[in-house]
Amino acid sequence: MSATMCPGKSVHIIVNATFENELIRVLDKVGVTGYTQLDARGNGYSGVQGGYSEGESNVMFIVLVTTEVAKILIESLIDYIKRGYPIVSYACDVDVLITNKYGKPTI
Amino acid sequence: MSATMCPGKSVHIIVNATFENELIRVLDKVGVTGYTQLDARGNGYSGVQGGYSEGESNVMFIVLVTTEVAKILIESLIDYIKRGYPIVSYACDVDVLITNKYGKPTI
Amino acid sequence: MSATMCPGKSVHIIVNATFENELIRVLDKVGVTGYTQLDARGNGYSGVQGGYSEGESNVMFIVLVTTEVAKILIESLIDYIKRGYPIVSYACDVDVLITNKYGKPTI
Amino acid sequence: MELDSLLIPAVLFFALGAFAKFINSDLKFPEGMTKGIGLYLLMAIGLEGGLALSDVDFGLAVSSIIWGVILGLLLPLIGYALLRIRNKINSFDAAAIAAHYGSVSAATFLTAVAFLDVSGVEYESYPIIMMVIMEAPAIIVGLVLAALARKKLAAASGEVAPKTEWSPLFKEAFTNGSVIVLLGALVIGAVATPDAMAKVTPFTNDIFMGVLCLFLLDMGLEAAKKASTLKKVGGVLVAFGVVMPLVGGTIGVVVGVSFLGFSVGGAFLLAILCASASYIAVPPVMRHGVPEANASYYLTLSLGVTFPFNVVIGIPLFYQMVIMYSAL
Amino acid sequence: MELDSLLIPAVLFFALGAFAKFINSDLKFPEGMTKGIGLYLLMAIGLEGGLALSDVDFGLAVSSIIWGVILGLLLPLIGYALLRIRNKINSFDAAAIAAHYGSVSAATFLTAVAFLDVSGVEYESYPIIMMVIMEAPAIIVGLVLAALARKKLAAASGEVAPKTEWSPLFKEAFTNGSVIVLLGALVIGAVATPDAMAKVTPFTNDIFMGVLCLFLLDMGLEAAKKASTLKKVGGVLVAFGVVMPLVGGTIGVVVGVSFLGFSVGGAFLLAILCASASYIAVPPVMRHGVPEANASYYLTLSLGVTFPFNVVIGIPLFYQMVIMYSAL
Amino acid sequence: MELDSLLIPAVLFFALGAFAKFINSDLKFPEGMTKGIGLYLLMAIGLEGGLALSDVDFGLAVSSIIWGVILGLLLPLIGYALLRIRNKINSFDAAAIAAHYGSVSAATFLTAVAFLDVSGVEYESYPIIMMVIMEAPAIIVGLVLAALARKKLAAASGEVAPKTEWSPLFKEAFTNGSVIVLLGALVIGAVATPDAMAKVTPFTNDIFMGVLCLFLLDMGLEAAKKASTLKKVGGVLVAFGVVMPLVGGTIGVVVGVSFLGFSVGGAFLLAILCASASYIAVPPVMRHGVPEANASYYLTLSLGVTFPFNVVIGIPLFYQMVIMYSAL
Ligand SMILES: Nc1ncnc2c1ncn2[C@@H]1O[C@H](COP(=O)(O)O)[C@@H](O)[C@H]1O
Ligand SMILES: Nc1ncnc2c1ncn2[C@@H]1O[C@H](COP(=O)(O)O)[C@@H](O)[C@H]1O
Ligand SMILES: Nc1ncnc2c1ncn2[C@@H]1O[C@H](COP(=O)(O)O)[C@@H](O)[C@H]1O
Ligand code: NA
Ligand code: NA
Ligand code: NA
Repeated sequence: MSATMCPGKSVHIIVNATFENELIRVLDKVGVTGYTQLDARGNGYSGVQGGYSEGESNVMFIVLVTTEVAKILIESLIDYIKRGYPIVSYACDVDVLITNKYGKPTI
Repeated sequence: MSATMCPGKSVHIIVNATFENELIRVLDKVGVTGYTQLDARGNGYSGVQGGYSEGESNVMFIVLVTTEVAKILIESLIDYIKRGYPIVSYACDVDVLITNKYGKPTI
Repeated sequence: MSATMCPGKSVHIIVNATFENELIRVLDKVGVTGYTQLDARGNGYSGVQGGYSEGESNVMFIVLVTTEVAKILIESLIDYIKRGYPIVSYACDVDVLITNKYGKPTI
Repeated sequence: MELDSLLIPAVLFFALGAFAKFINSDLKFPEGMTKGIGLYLLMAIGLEGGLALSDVDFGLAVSSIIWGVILGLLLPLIGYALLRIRNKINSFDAAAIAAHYGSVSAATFLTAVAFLDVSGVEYESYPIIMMVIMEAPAIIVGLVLAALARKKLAAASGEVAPKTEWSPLFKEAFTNGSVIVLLGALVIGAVATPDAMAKVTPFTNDIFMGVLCLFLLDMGLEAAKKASTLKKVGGVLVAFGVVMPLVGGTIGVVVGVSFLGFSVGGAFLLAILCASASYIAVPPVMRHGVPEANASYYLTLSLGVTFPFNVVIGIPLFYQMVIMYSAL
Repeated sequence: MELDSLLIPAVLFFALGAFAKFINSDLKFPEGMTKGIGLYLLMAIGLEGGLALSDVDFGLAVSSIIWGVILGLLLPLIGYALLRIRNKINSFDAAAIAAHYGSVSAATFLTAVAFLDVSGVEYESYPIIMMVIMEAPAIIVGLVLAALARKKLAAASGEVAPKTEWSPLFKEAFTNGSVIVLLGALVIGAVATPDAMAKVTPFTNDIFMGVLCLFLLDMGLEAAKKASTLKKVGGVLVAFGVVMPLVGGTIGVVVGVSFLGFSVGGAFLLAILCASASYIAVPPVMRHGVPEANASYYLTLSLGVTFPFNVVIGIPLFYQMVIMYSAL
Repeated sequence: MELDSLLIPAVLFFALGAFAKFINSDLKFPEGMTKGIGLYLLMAIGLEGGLALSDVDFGLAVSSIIWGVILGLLLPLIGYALLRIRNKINSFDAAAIAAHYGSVSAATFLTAVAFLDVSGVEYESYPIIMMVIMEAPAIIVGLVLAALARKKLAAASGEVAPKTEWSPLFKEAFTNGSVIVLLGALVIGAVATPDAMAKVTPFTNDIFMGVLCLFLLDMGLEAAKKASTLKKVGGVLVAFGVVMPLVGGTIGVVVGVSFLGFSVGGAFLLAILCASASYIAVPPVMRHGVPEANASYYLTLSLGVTFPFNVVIGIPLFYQMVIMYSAL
């Protein structure tokens, strides 16, 4: 799009709410500039997550990153899954508005 | 992306919260492997859904599916709309992380 | 996809919850046909938005628009940022289901 | 008396909420809070009613239930007829709206109870039973009217009308959450031992009126929000939102005093039930059962017009009406 | 007595919730409401216990704490052994489930307290202290059992077992929110001046029973929802969900009466603690500590089987058991 | 006395919350719960104040209002001056922070009320009126200071300063939700009949102190969370968060005792108002009105530094100060 838009990836990560803090630590390690969190419910191989208690709720993280950082982030997620943790994740090509009031890179 | 990512679709479905269970039945019939639900508000031709009561709240479903299943799912949604129900839906190309702790297909 | 799907953009706008009404006014001015709102938390240059009070919560707007309207919308957002307000935004190519019970354009 | 009735805290908090919205205050209740308070109120009023059931006259209770069904069937038919006069409102909208007015609003009822409590007027517990009963028949009438409209429309266009799946819709009429909590609490209040109930009373009775105030504060906010969209709804419907409670309330007064022989308090509460329109239980059922209708119409009407009308005008009005009619 | 015990409002509201789910009602609590009520209940019971601590016998309090630790270690081992009989349940699931049954359910405990209150039976405050104590040891046993299983598995496949990071897991066992609120309120109840506590009592004591009813209404909904997924869990586990509370409760009766010399009320409460299974505090810890286990198993069992079993059958049963055993 | 004051349950629960965060407990309140409780507290304190208004001296009420305006204008100016010393803090941040300290914190005020209640000290209702009044002037001073800064900045860079749209900002200063609920409840408490108010008292008065404890538990959690990010804020600001309440509180003592002639209780409450900093009402207004300022600064300061400082040190300190100053 216009010059103020910059191509990147939005990486979406769905995880049980009990792992919220742990996932934030994973994101921090990768060094993303920010993330957005949405409280979610859902269904999958672990059964219905109906939102009754924290153990039965999901959180969906949306992380805007450059294509390079996306790769690193996804490697970290695969590591995380291999340690036995269940997450569902997908990535999408997006155009990120890089104009911001801080004059720092949004992604 | 890397070999553990597999191209698919994320189908987003926005529906009034009173139809939540009905939509889940639609998804079950199509046979999706899972879905994620987000509580939402919104505005459209049916007016403002401000979240005050269930009748004025929306739910947004995100369903990760293969391109084939996406087609079937969208046909079901069109059927559903034709029966008089208002939903808003859109689909997006995504790369899904297929590594998971269950060793079963994520999409 | 099929003939009932029409290419468009989903524009995502993340903003502090205290600006919710203001952003709705921005959207109204641009003349979008609708929008979806999700309550969100997050982290970025303004620090952690943990959801404790309205001043520390985010709202994520998802707006389905045609490519032309997307451009106008993003110009408005840039204006808005220039007036000093912090928002994060990104756009994504999507296929929108245009069949709806109102027989009016979804985007 | 009239002015005094507006000075009870519950009504004042309703006014405060409306005022806050009017001056565009950012006052907002956290999501779910009003729903939670609503559950509490239903539970409390149910238990209270159940406790009172022990002193109830069985014959009169049965008559009340029968009259509850009759009113629940009659009122939506009247409403539908009023709405269809001169064909201004389409059949689906009329059916859906009529169902709301045949049903009842617990919040209006509780405000009326608060009014009686503060005025020191006694009342029977039969109206609480009738409140439970009147929900379902009105919903069913609405669904049937919509099905007829669907048939007619299909006939007109030479098509076969889509078959309505009745059973899930009827099920909804009888199993919606409000009815279950109210009826369940009524039964529990009736069967639990008095000793056990005494332990529950501080929660369900003592703090009740204060909680109601908080509830009505948010109702004021929401009603004013809805009222601000009145012009989308149009003059005919707004007029209906005022006329229908007058019609319903008057019928309630007559039935309460003449047919059921209630005291002033009891007949007044019945009038309020007839005058009020549902805004919690019926909307979801109509969304499912009459998707052709415009949901913003019935929500705006019942919450934005009829609820404030009843709280501010209906309550003192019907109270006077019962007193005058009883004296005839 | 037995039937009467089911007629206390708290239990009736639990039944109402289950019934609502059973008939597929749309009754639903707003998100967060039950969690909020749960915090209130923990705070209230903690303060109550703290107040009672002033009259406590120091020696007996220490014995109670020691016995709390012993039971917290012993019960999950028994549970694990039962589950691993004939190798039907894998070690990880068994370890995670066992931890839940060694721990306690505050909701079950409070229903038992309501039962005693309504029946007018006195009880000591030691069981409240034991409730705080019993959480941690059971969690630790569960984590250790899972670590052993991991080692064995690795040995079998010739790999090196992944190292468990113990310290964050142990920390979770001691710092989970429920324990902090309960223990904190206990301490506050003990150290605050009686005058100050008197100001708090209307909130923590008077309205307590009513709030508990509202809480159990939602518990009924959730338990029934869980129970509806029982077939996924399988017969062996369902049987465990009934047998384990019987075993635990019986041990609790014996320890309460013979080893700690509690009154009928106190021994009964201890039996309930031993019979009950955690469904709030332990699940998140097991999610982290034993990710190999299937989370839906332990949630379904503790909330869908054992909680209703204890409320409906366990409470009257263990009460009778204590009376009979005391009379021996 | 001093130590005792920390042993009131409300303060102990605050400490418990801070402790829970300190040991990294997973204790968390459901979203919206604290906001809901906050609405209740404002409503309750407003009604209480309104009830007391009947015994109020009209002249003194007017003086209190005038002094409320004066303090609301004066304190943020002092705050701004302190912050701008040696130019360490930029003008926008200074303006936004100053507005918070000119305004008040209802939670601090209520903790102080709890302190008086438990100590059995009487107090007038004028400070409640002043609490309502002091919000708006401070906000306006903050906005004006920011506009001046904007002008200066534009002049320096040779540009034309962007025009501030005052009217929506001023509107926000007067219509924010907290003020509406507090003021509205005050009026309702004053106009409602005593009989009607008596029905509301169990909710607004009896359970008040217990609810406050629950509220402060979450405040403790949040304050500790904020305090954990102190280093981002820097030493100068942290120092301000301690010095400013000392300055404000001292001014409050003098005004309360000498200029308004309040009793010990009343002067103490005024001191607390002056010492406290808003963390609910002002932040959103400053977000809109001074977007140039860093929002995390003012939230961290008022909730993470000044609130705990006032609860732990300010309350006993200002109480002693009032006693000593009155005795002069
Ligand atoms: N196909 C899918 N589409 C969207 N979300 C999914 C899908 N599968 C799983 N999820 C989400 O990921 C969570 C965990 O998945 P699972 O580990 O398979 O239970 C679920 O609760 C859903 O919220
Ligand atoms: N253009 C749009 N962009 C994003 N969401 C939309 C749009 N139009 C409608 N929606 C969502 O779909 C819901 C139902 O739309 P409608 O049936 O048009 O009222 C709305 O409440 C919004 O949440
Ligand atoms: N890289 C990112 N990815 C996703 N969301 C972000 C990102 N950066 C910022 N955000 C969101 O935008 C909000 C405001 O960002 P900021 O103004 O940088 O604090 C944050 O609270 C996040 O919810
Ligand atoms: Na009616
Ligand atoms: Na146990
Ligand atoms: Na101040």
